[in-house]
Amino acid sequence: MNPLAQLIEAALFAAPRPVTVEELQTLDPDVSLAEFRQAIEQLREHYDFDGHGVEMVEMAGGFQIVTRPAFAAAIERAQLNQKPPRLSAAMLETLATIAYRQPVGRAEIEEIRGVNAAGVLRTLQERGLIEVTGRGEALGRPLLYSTTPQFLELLGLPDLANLPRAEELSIALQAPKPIDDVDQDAAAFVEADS
Amino acid sequence: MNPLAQLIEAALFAAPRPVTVEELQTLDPDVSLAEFRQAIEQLREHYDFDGHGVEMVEMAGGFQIVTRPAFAAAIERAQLNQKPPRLSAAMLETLATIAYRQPVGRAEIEEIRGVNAAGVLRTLQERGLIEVTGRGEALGRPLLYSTTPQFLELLGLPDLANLPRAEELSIALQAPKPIDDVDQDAAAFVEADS
Amino acid sequence: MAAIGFVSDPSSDSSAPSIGVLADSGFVVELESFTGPLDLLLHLLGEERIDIADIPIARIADQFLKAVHALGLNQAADYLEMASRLVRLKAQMLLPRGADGEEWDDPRAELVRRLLEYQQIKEIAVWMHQQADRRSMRFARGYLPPPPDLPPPPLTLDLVDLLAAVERVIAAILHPVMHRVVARPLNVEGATLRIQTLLADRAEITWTEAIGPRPTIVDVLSTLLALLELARRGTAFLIQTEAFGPVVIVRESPRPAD
Repeated sequence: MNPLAQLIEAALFAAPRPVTVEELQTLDPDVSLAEFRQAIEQLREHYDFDGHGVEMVEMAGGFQIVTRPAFAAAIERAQLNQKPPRLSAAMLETLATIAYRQPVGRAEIEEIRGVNAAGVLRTLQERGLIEVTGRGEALGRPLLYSTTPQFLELLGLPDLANLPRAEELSIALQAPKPIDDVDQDAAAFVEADS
Repeated sequence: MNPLAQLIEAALFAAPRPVTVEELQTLDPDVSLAEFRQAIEQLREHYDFDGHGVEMVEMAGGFQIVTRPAFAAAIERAQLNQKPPRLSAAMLETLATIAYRQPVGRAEIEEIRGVNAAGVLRTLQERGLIEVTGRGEALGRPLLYSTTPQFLELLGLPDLANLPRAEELSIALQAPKPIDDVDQDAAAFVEADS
Repeated sequence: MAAIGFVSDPSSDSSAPSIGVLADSGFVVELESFTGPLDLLLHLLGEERIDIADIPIARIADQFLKAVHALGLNQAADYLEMASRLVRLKAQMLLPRGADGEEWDDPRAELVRRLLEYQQIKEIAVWMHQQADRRSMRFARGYLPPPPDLPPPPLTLDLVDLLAAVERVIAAILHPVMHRVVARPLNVEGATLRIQTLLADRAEITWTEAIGPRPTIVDVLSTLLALLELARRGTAFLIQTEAFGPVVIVRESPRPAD
C-alpha cells in the first residue's frame, strides 16, 4: 500500500463518522482531490482483492471502513461490540443502596454515596435492574427508584426479604442526617445541660 | 487472508475495547485457541508487511487494531480524532503507587506521597482507572484499591508485568528494609545516577 | 542531572512555580509545580545538588520554610506537617551523639527512606506519562457500530459483589456522619448589638442579662465571643470580683466626644 492509502486508512479508521474527500484533503493539502480519490479506490480494491474482513463503503457523502456483512451475525452472537457486561463499582454501590433503601430518591442516593448518580441511575435503568416506582413527598416530588424482578432473578432470590441482613443493612445505609435533625440534637443538649 | 483472519479482523474492528483470545473463540467454538492465536499473528504480520495504516497491538490482556503513530499528527490536525486528556502529576503519582502496591489502602498511599489522596482517588475511580477490590485488616477495615484494565489500556500495556520491574527501579517499592541496607542502596543509586 | 537524580514534573511544561489560590479563603487549592511536600523537598535538594543520604537538615529546613512561605503554602496542612518534621529533625541533629564508637541512630533515616521511596514513585510516574503519551499516538477505531438489537448480554451479579458494595457504601458514609459539623453559624454580631443596647441604658449589666432569656448553646457562645471582642476593643470591661463569682460587664466611661 502506498503512503497516501495508509494515511487514508488510518484517518478513516480513527474517524467517528464517514469522512468526505474534502475533509481527507486537510490531512495533506499538497495532495490533490483527484489523487485522494485514486488512493481511496486503491484502498477499496486492496480490501476486496486481498480478502479483508472489512470493506470501504460510501455513505452520507463520505467514506467509511466497516466490517463485512458476512461476519455481522457471528460478531453479534459473540456480542464483542458491546461493553463488558460487568457492573462497575459505582453501579454496584448504587444498586446496593437502592436494594436496601427502596423506594429511594436520587437525592438520598447521592447523599449516601457522595457523588452525582444521574448517569449510573440511567444505566441501571437501561439494564433493567431498577425502575421508577413512585414519587417522593419532598420538594419537586422526586422520582423514587426500586429494584426490578430481574434484579432478584439475577441474584437467584425469591423476593427482597431474602436479601442478606436486610434490616441491619437498611439501617446502616441511611443517608447522613439532615441539618435540622442535628440542630434538634443540639437543642436537646442545651436543655439537658442548663 | 484466510477466513479465520478475516473473521478476527472484522471482530476486532467492531469491538470498542481490546478483545481476549478467549472472547474471540466464542466467534467459532470449533476452532482451538492455538489456531486463533496463529491467525492473530498472521493478521498482525499482514498489517506490517503489507504496509497498512493500522497495526495490531496487545494490551489489557487482549488484542486491538489501532492506527500507526506516524499518522497521529495528521489525524488530529484534520480533527478526525483527538488524544485523550493528559493525567495530572498527582494522578500519575497516585496511579504509580497503586500499580505497584495493589491492593493498597488510602493511608499507605498518603504516607508515600505525603499528601491527602481522597480527591485524587475519587477522580481516578470515576475515570475507571482504579477500583476498590477489597478491605484491609487494619483498624476501620480500610478500602483497598487496585488498577483496572482501563489503566493498562491507557498505557498500552498487555498486563501489569510490563510495568518497569521494581528491582530495576530500586529499593523504594519493596517492603521497607533495615536502614543500613537503605543507606547502602542509596549510595549505590546516587553513584549510578551521577 | 543532579546528584539525587531529580526528575522534573511530567505534567507541567512551565518551570516557574504557579500556584492556584482560592481568593477569598486564602487556602491553597492547587499547586501545579509541586505535588506535595516531598516533591518540594526533593526539588530543594536537587537544586543544591545535595546527597540524599546526607542531608544538611538545618539548611534544608530553613529553605523549606522559606519556600513554603514564598509559595504561599502557609495554610496547606501537608506542607506544614513536613515543616514541623524538619524543625524537629533539626533539633534532634543538635543532640550530642553519645560516647565515641557507640551506635548512632541517624534521626534522618526515616526521611531518607521516604524521599527515596517517593523519588521512585516520581520516576514511575514519568515513565507512565511517557507510556501514555506513546499510547495516545495510536487511535482505536473512532466509529463504533450501535449495539445490535439483541437480548442484552447476561449480567454477572452475585450476592457477594452486592454485599461488598454495601460494605463500601457504609464505610464511605460512616466517616462523614461521625465528623459532621453542625452548620449553624454563631451570631456574634447580634450578641454584640444586644450587649451594646443594654450598656447604652445602664453602666453595668450581668452575664445572665447579656446572654438573654432562654439561651441556646449558640447564644451562649455568641455572647462570649462578643464580650471578649468588646473587651479587647476597650468598649466594655469584664469584672469578676471573686473566684467563680458572677462576671459583671461594665461600660467604658463615656468619651468626651460623646
